[in-house]
Amino acid sequence: MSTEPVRFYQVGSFAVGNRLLEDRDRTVQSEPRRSNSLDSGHRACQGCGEALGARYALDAAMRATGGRLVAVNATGCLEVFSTPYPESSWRIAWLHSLFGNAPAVATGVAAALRVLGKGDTRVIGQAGDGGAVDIGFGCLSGMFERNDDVLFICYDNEAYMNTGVQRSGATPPAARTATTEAVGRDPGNVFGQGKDLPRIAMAHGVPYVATATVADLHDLERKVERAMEFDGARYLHLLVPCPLGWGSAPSDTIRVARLAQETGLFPVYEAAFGEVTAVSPIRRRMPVEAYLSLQGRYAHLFGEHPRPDVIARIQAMADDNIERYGLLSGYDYGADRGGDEN
Amino acid sequence: MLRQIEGSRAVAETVACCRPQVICAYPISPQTHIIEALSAMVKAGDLTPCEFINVESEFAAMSASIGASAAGARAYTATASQGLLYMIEAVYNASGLGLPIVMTLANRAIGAPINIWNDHSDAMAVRDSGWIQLFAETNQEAADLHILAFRLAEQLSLPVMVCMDGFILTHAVEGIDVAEQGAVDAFLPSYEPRQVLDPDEPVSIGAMVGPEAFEEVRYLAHLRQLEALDLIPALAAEFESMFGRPSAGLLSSYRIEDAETVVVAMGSVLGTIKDAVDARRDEGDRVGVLAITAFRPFPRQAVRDALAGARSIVVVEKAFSIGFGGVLSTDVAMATHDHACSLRTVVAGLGGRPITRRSLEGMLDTAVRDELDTLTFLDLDTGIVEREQLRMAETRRSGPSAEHVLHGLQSGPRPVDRPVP
Amino acid sequence: MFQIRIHGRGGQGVVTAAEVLSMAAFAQGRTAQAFPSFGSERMGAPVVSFCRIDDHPIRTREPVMEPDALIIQDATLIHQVDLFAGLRREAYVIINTSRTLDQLGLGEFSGQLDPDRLLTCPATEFALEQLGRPLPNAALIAGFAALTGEISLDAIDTAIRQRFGGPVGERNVAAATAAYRFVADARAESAHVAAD
Amino acid sequence: MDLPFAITLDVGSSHANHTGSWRVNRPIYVDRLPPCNDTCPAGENVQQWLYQAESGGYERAWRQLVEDNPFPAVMGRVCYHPCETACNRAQLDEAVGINAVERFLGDLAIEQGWALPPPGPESGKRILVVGGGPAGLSAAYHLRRLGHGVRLVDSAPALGGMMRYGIPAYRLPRTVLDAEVARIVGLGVEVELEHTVRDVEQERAAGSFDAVFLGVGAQLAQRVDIPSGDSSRMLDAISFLHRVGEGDPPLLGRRVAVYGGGDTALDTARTARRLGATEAVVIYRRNREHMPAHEDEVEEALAEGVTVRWLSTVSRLDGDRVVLEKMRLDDRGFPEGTGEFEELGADSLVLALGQTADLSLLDRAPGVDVEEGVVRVLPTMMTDERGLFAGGDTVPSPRTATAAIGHGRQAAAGIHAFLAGTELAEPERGVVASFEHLNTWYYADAPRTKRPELEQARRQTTFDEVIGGLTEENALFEARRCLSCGNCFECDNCFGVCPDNAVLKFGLGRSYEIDYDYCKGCGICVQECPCGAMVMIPEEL
Repeated sequence: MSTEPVRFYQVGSFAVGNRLLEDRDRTVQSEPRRSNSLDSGHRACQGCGEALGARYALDAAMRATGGRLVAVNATGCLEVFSTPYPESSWRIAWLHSLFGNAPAVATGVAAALRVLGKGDTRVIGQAGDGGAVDIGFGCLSGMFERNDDVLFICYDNEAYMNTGVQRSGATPPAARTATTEAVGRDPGNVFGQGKDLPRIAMAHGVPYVATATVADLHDLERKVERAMEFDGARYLHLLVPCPLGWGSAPSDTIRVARLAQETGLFPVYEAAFGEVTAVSPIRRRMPVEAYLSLQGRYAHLFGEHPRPDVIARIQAMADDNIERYGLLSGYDYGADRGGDEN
Repeated sequence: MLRQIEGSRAVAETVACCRPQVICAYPISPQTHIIEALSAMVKAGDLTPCEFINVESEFAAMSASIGASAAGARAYTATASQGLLYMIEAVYNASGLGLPIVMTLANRAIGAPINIWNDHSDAMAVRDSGWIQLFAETNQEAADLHILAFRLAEQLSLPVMVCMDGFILTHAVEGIDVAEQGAVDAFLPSYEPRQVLDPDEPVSIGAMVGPEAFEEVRYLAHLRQLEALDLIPALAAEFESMFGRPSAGLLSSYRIEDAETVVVAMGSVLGTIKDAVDARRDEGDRVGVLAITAFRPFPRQAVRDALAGARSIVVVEKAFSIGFGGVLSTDVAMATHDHACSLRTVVAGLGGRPITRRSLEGMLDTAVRDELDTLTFLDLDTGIVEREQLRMAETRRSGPSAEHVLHGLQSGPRPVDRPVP
Repeated sequence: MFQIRIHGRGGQGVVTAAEVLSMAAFAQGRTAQAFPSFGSERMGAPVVSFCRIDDHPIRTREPVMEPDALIIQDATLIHQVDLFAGLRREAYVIINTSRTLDQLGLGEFSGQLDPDRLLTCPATEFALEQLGRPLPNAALIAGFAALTGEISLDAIDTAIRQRFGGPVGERNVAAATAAYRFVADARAESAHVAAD
Repeated sequence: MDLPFAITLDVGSSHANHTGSWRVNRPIYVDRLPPCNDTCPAGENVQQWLYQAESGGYERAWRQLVEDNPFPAVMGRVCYHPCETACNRAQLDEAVGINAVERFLGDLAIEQGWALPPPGPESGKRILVVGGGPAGLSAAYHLRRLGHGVRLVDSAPALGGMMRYGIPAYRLPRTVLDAEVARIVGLGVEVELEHTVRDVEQERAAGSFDAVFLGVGAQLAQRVDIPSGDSSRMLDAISFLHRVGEGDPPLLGRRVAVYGGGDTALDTARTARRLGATEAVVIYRRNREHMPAHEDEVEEALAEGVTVRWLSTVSRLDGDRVVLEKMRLDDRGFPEGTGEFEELGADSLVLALGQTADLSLLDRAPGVDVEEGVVRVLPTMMTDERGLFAGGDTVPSPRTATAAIGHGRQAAAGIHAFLAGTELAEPERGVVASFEHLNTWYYADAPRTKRPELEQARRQTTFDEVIGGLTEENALFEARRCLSCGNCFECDNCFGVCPDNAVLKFGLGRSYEIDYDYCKGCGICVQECPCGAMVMIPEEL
């Protein structure tokens, strides 16, 4: 056999599993005995990207830590649909305190584990975009600044979904939410606002920052594993489409996430100590219409009074990202397997 | 061994003897001396194993304490005033989750107008948070109560707040007997969490509870706190036998037997009150004092019994509920509702206003003569108040009262205990 | 009970002075209580601190309204702050200055007090000599001890050593001793004058 | 732990909550017909043998292949691979090089000496197979596997038919052909060469055969009447190639003109070049887009210096000059004369105008329905006469070796059913998996591996093989480019992408099941299935 059969393995090289790969090169999700950190029976909507992203990330972290994992959760959809009394969908040690304090709680957990000599147990903090970008921002910044030994994951669905889709600091321009309705002269959310939290995290100089989507599992798992190789504060910004809030078909959750990346609207990259070290190139570039038109929250850009001007501005944003991060640089097939390139 | 040291120092050393494993704090006057001392001990390696986390806010301080406690560590923090209000959401959360965190509250007023001096408004603001609240009369009590607080908290799996008057106690240097490590170790076993975040035995802590169970959850928390009414006296007795000096319990009384008029109060003002009471006693007035240590849970029965003989009750409070009156008074009234006695509220010492023995004696004199108003504000400068009321009546845009009050002070008599701003 | 009020400016060690004074009393087997005029002291702002000394437990927490002794660390405060409020005729007053009462404009005011109990003491000079820094409090409380006889010089030295320790402590002790001598001599002299 | 009431919960307790009740549509697994399988004239299960090859199981792949076609090495060279034309991958980057992988497997089998599956238990029946071309040999192979005795007769001195006498050696080396033919004969086929069957009825009776298969091919060249002074300068492509095949090439001279537009015309021209002709000109009456020859052949011929006179017909041969009439196409694409003429110098003119079958052997079998020179057959390949079957160029067909092989296989099945007195069930075709069924993002981009080609100079002068084979690594690469259209290849996507962990995985080869207790019917699994092997169907509510 050739020395690099996997490099040549075309079918399914981006799929979850791959019958010809060594176990160690397969995704955690292809493993029948994966931890299912977030298990069946949860009350997330059909096609929930956050439920999917949480299991992806936590299962990968469970493998990376050999199961020595504790998770802290901010208030939000993930918390509400996973632990309504009397049922919990978690299979890992899990703590929910408040909406805005998950990073600080995680800090406390990490400190306690160190003092108690349980340093081998790692801590993950998780929140939605509201809990990370907005109300939890102060605590998160403090956690970064102190370089506390926590991997903090923001499941970004770009609005306050738990309370009924109100605008957050991560809501993109022109998007319709319950507090940025598709009415008036400039329907939807305004341009030029919102926070680029990954860049802000990088500005703290923390050891590791990465963005990812639920559409590229290999990339996501590799980043979680990578994050677990560092001590100190780490940040993973994970795009998780919300069928309810985005007005997309439940079956399109991954498709929409993929388009967010392939249009350039959501740049996927990783950074160490404040510097971008790698980007995940766009494999098949798509115009932003392909992404926007799948989502009811952008319907007002297409309907009977279409807004090509607004779409053009959004396309310009995508083009800027592509330019800024060099998202059209060629794809390295050697990276298909993930992990070993680092 | 008795030493002449600052109250904050004594508290810090005592807390250190309790071997906290995680300390999270954010600086705010007048709590700073306590956490400065503790951070120094941790940094010097005198307090180990322990992590001192310099958090970015009080909200984070309590939140990190929650995380630490849930992960099985003994957690401590300290704050005051605005700081307590800033962490209030987490304060409720800590008790809701049943985490035995101990917090020192260096009592201080709440703005606006911003005021760094002592009163009890901050403690009252979290009265219903589900925390056990203990008020110290002296620095000796303040220090000793922390030992009892950790034991109490961990036995009940409830958070405990030790309240000590800001500056008046925290910054006062006096003779204090700081407990020995050995004795504290003997009194306070290592922390056995009721529930803990453990990968080997995973649980989901902090579920969402709906109408079908929330009331029960709250009622159970109430029962749990009421257990403290039996536990505190027991622990106090154990403390006395072990440390050879009394510890504050639920409450204590002074010259109360045969007293017709009883002054009820909490915290450091009790000392001055006792002096005033002695003076009145010398004049033949039958007055006494009831000192409340446990404000939450409120020792309703004990208060009722202690006041059984009183004809007139005067509650001296360093806080009040705007639009109504006394806060502690309400609880005392509930406890004594079936007594044939009068109850009056004296609001005193707001925002650090000195409570002088002279004023207290005058107040007692009126009380004994049954001429005290139901709600009295001690040493209120009525002149300023009337001037300000007039001014506001004249002009719609009257501006902030506080500045005018200060302005009035320049021209009016100047209390010497305050440096000119 | 003997009550002392100390006036000075932030940064001059007003609070420390009260503390050391209380420690000295404690060292002498008495009960004492020291506390500052609680506030956000800033450099240069007028500051007040208090000290009570007694042979019984001290319960009161009120500020010292009618001091038995007044320690003024900074003479420039005299015309700024109502230093002498609540002062009784028989109270002690010691002022840190190298100037005379008249030069301070206290000439006629001094008439209201017992001349044997009113004294100026160049504590800052002693401090500069011994410490090289204008920190008069150790010297001044030693002067106070000499003036009032409430506390022994030994007790003061012990407290100073406790509070500061090391060479700094020793230099403060030296300054204190110098001031103590100065006051003691001054009193002996005035006693002598009185005798004539 | 003594857990506080309600605030703290046991892990995994949500299993009590069967969210499957939310579902209005349910995902199910399906199999679709891959376009390669759908279009293979030889009826190969292409996707299946590629699947075997992907894991390096070349012998398994080869065995899968010869289930249907005993000529992998030959087909891997001469098949015009409609499978690749249909391949969905062509819409992604380039079609999978199925033909190249087939040849790789075929050559490897010869090299390794892998044996065909042994004959089945002897049935005692005997079948006469007339014609040793691809159809006959394929029929013989499948009949032997079914346990029937086979007598194979051919008028030529060697087996192979058009594979030997029509296809030039530079496209199909004789060693390869011999090897694969020998393997079939090795299954116990009685062979009689240089025996021409004149009367099939008589032969069948004489040998008391239970059935007959006719695969005599189309050996007769179509003639047109071209006026010429000296007819010795004119010959037909079939006999020309036949003689080359026998190693006795006729002399054509320096300048050779070839008349016709099919593959044979191009083979002739290319062969002429190899025989030393400096000019080989193909004369064709229409234009390139109407040329029946396969594109690859045209490409290669032009690359070898063969030239084409488009829109021209030969009106007469005049000494060493061929007189051409220029043509034009009418709106239906048919050529019509322009009345303009031109001349072309040529030492010889080869006519490649198509072939017909010599069916004289059927003269005394009147039941057989012959139309336009071919025999009409049923789907079972049986003629109107019971027990008489036919295939290959003898029946209506694309006239390719691959189609002939398919006929042989089909006929063997038909004969088997006939002998058993049963009806041959028409195999049902599934829904073809189209490109729209696929989610191609999951397939890494990878352009096809070109087979190495001999450099021009050598090619023109020798009969060495033009197209080289794949290296093992490239073959593996090609195999792995297969998208597995319409059939699960166990990529675990459905198992991985379910937000509710409602897909159960049982391990390699044991596939998956939906756990309908928890499946909320979101449909992500269907949307993200790379190969279109899942669909959503409504729940009965």
